[in-house]
Amino acid sequence: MTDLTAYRSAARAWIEGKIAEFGREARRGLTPAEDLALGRRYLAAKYEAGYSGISWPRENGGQGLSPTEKLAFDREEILHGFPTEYFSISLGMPVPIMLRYLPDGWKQERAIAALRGDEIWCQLFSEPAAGSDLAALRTRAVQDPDNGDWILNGQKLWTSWAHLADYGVIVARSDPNVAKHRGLTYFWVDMKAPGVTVRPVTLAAGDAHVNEVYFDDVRIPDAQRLGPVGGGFGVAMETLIIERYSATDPAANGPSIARALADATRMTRDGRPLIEDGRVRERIARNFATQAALASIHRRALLSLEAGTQPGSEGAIHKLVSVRNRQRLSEFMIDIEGVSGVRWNEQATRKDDWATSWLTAPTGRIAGGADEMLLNTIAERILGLPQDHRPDKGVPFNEIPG
Amino acid sequence: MTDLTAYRSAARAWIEGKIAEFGREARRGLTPAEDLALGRRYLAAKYEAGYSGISWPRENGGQGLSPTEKLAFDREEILHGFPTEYFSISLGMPVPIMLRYLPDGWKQERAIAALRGDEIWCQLFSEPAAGSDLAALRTRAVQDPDNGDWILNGQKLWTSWAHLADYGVIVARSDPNVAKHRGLTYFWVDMKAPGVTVRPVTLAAGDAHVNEVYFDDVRIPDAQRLGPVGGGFGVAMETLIIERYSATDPAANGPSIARALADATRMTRDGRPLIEDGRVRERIARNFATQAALASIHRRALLSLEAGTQPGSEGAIHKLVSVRNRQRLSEFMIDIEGVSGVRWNEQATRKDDWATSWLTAPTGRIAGGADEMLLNTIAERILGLPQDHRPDKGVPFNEIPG
Amino acid sequence: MSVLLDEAQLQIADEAQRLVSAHYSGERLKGYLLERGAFDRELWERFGAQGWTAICYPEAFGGLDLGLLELGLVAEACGGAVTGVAALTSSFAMGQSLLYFGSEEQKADWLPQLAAGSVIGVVAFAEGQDMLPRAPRLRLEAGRLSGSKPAVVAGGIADGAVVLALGADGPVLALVDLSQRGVSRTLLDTFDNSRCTADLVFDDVEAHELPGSIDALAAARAILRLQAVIIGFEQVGGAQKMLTTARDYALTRRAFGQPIGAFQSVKHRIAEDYVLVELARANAIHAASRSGESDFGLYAAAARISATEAYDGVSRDAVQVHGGIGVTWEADLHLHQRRARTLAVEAGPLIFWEDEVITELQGAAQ
Amino acid sequence: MSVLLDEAQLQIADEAQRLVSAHYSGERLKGYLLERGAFDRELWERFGAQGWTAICYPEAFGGLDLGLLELGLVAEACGGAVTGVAALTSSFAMGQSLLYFGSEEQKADWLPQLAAGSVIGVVAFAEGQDMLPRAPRLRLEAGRLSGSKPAVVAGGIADGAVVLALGADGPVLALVDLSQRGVSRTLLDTFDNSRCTADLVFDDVEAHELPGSIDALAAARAILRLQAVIIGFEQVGGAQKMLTTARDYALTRRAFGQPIGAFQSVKHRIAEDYVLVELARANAIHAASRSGESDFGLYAAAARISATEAYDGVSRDAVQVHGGIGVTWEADLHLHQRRARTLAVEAGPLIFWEDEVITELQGAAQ
Repeated sequence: MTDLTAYRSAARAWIEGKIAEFGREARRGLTPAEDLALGRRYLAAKYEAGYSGISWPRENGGQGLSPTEKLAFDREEILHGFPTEYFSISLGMPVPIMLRYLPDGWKQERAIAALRGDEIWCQLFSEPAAGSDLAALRTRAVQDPDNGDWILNGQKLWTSWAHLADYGVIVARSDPNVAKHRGLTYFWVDMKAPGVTVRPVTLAAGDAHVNEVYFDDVRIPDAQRLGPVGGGFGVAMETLIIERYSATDPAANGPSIARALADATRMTRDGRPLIEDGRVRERIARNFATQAALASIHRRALLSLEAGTQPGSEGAIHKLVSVRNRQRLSEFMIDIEGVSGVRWNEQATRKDDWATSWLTAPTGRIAGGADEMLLNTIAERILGLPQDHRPDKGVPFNEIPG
Repeated sequence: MTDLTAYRSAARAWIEGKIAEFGREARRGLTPAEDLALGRRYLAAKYEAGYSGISWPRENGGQGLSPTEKLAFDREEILHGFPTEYFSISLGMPVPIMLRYLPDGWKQERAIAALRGDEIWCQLFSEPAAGSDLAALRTRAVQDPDNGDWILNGQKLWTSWAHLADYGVIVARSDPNVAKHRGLTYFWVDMKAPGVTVRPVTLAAGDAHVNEVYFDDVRIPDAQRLGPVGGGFGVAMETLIIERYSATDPAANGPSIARALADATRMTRDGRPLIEDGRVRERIARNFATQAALASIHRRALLSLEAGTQPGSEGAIHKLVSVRNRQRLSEFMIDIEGVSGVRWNEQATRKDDWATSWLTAPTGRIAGGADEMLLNTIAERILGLPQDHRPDKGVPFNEIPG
Repeated sequence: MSVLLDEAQLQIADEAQRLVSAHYSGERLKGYLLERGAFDRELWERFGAQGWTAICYPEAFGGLDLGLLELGLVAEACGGAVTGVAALTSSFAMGQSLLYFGSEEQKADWLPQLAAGSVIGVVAFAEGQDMLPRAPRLRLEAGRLSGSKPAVVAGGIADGAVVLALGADGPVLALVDLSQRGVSRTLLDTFDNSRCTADLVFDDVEAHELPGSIDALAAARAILRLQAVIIGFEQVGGAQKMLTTARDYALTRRAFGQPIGAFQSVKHRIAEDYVLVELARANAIHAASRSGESDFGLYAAAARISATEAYDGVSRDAVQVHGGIGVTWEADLHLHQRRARTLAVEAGPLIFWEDEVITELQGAAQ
Repeated sequence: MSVLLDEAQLQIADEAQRLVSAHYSGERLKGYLLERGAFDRELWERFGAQGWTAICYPEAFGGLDLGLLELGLVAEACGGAVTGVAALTSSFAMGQSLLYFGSEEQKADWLPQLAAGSVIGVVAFAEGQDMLPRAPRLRLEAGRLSGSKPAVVAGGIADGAVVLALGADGPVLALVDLSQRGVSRTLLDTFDNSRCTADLVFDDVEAHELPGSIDALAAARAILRLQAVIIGFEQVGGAQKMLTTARDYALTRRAFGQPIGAFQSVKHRIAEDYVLVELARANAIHAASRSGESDFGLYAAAARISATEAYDGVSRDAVQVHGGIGVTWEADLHLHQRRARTLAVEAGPLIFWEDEVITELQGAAQ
């Protein structure tokens, strides 16, 4: 523990030294390109300081420490709004999975470039007809019998930062004649290769960091395959659980309880602060209680990690509860503001602003595991309740009615 | 409309004349036997006055009027807490269904006896393993090849007022070799017949008006069959929708909004009436809004009936919403009373008392259509959403795993 | 519902649905979202041509002399199509203020134009979090108005306003011509810019009390109730549309080998939404039928509560049922999400109307 | 949770679960429901023999000198088995009052007996809807107590009490021996008679101020927080038991050819309940770990809110999952339903603890 405490202090000191250059205030008003460039500079600085890839092996450019140190760093870093979002998926899943499957040499070059922010990887899983039901994906990978190359055709959707990405990992259907989750194969692809087209998808609040990605006869050598032919579903599942645990915000990246309290204290009705109204008190108090519980659950998970135990359902609980609560509290805070509650500043972040938080919350309840899927996860994996009826189970993919 | 108004005024005048003898106050402190006797006297008086079987044909002892007049009467009658509960199922479903299927003569005698409160019919549908899934029932009806008699064996459950009943209608499995809903047959039975045993089931709040009913080799002639052999499921469904529309209480027989308002005005915290607390205001106001809507929906249904249209989903909406809200509001009213909220008077009715209302509300959310079944009804019948997956569909009953 | 619609009413509803749907385009509305101060003027002109702006005025002023229910049915159609026309309800509120509390001259000056739809009106009562401030900061002194009103719906495009201000002897309702010098408007960036919401600032501007509004707070409350019922219908229309959209999507979108509507998490959510819509519709129609009665305030408040619960709830759920596609700019669901929240606050938030219910119930209990 | 349980704590939890389960019988508890004034004295005596009544006292008074968490784990086991023992938390509250605020003599007189479980104690602060009345109607004048306290849990069986009364200079905490003449108790009919809840009436009875409780309201609040955390654990235990019961039933009960747990309406309901229990457990343990810290009041209140939401919610849902069988007297679910509501109000309803959270947050923000 003393070591960890020392590590945390040193990390905090370093991080605090970077706030002026990279923090929330420094980013205000930047263009997207400027902000990305700032992010790349921050990652380079972080790499130089030895805070990148904290829990990765040293041979892959990491620091060879444990997830505990990584989390200690992340929990400090998350407070300041540094421009890390462009790299979080890249370093969280695609790069670690390719490090597991690819031969030495080239992969380490890529890993270091990714850690320094010079390169970005994306993850090409979801499709228009395959969201929660990932194994229903339709992108085809057909092998050329002459040279073993694979030809990719199809469309991916919701690919975060694909427009900035240099590489991606992708899962595609290599055999439509077997049950849906058995006919998939996993590859990495060069996002600049001929036949790859990236189109941004604008979301409801006007933000555009997710994309459609089209593959038109994109040819890749068999050496870009990760795992066995037909084993893609397993590698995809492995990818999704690589980052089993990361720093969390009980407010789900929405405004804090302290902010709600301050706003309700400032606003008045008939001369009295709104915080005196029982309805307001109830929402704030109950949200505080829930957030306190999520924070405690998170701390327990960290202690479990330190004690060498794998965390369990904490991630599912956190996402389910925190985002839903953020949505409802944000809606309520807009409501009590009254007629001016409709104001909206497109530059504001969901952390700063109730309207932005509310408008973007639906995405949070869907992306990365919809509420319904999280409930299924809890019900099935933890409570042992039966799986849903799935009529397509065991049916060859090409016999499932569209 | 003038006719109906006149009818309503006459009914109201008659009803108000009966309050002293039969109303809520008159019943207070009576033993169960005394209360039942009072109920029988009330029904006799009602019959004499021409207010029984208002919408039944005259040849069956009724008044030959429309459902509109019946509802007009019921809406006045429901206000005063008359002892009618013993007869409501009897006259609502079993007697009307037997009137449809049995030959003239005996059935009219029974109908008049039931209308006068001299006889009571019960409805033997649910079983331990057949609640929401009625067609899963296991009570056997085996036909004697010699004389066509049927021998009943099995157990029914949740049979209201079976301990008071003279007759009952029952659905039983006559053929276990076909799909579950095709192997059922419908009969009427004499509840005093040898082999019929009635045992009261006490509910959570201590009340005991429902029963288990055991059938041990109960022999009944084929003449007691209603509908074709194997057609019992259809007759059961027909029974359940006979009383498509009846008088309703938006408070679901719990305490009224006026009562909540009065209680919250009387109680104080730190010297201020609880009604000044926003949390209390929210609950009362939103419950008022919901109850007002249910009342409006009910009035529309009545107008539709008058206009000759069949009502639609109103019953499902009413039951789903009103009981659930009653449960939550009662829980809340107990809560805000603070430490004395735990008081409970076993004599109080759910209409009088928040604790009794709360303690009995779970029954309301299950009996006569559980919340989940009501949601299915709305989703499937009104919105056209798919039926749930039912693995036993079309499977012979005796091949369905227990 | 307490009333069954008659033939004429059904016809109004049908026509409104038809015209508004024909005119609907998500792309068009998204344009209004992106541009402050723009609204669907073409549709607004059609409203005038159809006579819908004239529904609730006496014939003497060019009105059709129909009731809240008829206007509500039009508003319901508008709600279903998230039209870019905030003026229907804002003009109505100004017109009713004049009709009930204005002088004959004020009526003659404004009502025919409001009824024709040739001018746009607004009411501006709220300040801060107070829907009906007892001591407005906006001042009326010797016929001159000074101060401001925040976030006035249609304030960016209106020709006239009825405002709640503090006069010499307490609150007053005053009529003000917005084309005067000294009136300035700041269009706000809102999450539904098609409402043309603006802060109005008055710098020593001519304004005239409404002589019938002796108790100005009571008068403003009466107008707000009328407006809330019409907006309640608009909310019901939006909620119904989101319900239908979610239902249709649940029938066609497949996952794990079946329509997602076969999963009870989706199926029961939509069924609950159906219930919300039916409750809200029942209360809206009942409230409309109680106009002029002593319990109108109570039922207007109830209608408003149910309508807000329905539109917020159903649009929230509809997005969730749609999954990823539901949160894209391209899909039109966020238009309803935005509109639901906009309508929820612009005619007074839930806590305001809850308090109204309690006050009315307390009054009735005495 | 903020702390992982250590070996000794896990052992206490295991033992408590074992002893309490071995002792559990729904029939037995139903007897207490039907009879006012009866409680599970045999189990209570075992608590004493096991040393559980001694957990939170210093060794000098025969205590084990352990913390809130250890007592909480025992209370959690009690909650799971809906034991007929209200004295665990009521005696604890009286004992802590004396420990923190009593004179040496008061401690010496009562703490060894409370720690041994040979006497039963209660606290009586609430009046009407006020958990901590600023001006109690119960009066202490010249060492004599007059007035009453309503609905005191374990009041029907207690030997001593610490009460909140109005003294000459404001509220005071006072110790009173309930075996005196002039103390009368009226056992109440409640929906959970095993709590032995009674109105206490004092007719000129000897009582002594707790000298350490200069600010009696603050002192009473501190005690109530400690008690609320322990009752919070009891609620968590009950909620966990209802969750497990519902899960088990959903796996075995079949309808429409499959276990009802395969229907998402049931499956997701139980998953939501699991979340409620996990949140409540995390907050209970965290609160216990903050005892003595400046933010204890905040986390005690949060723990209490989550615990009440969990136990009420899960027991409500568990009955619904069981269907008809769940609402019978014979099934034990209504025991939890009753206990959930009883625990919810006896240590202060949600609105009280919500207000506590706000007050503490406001204090922390300054």
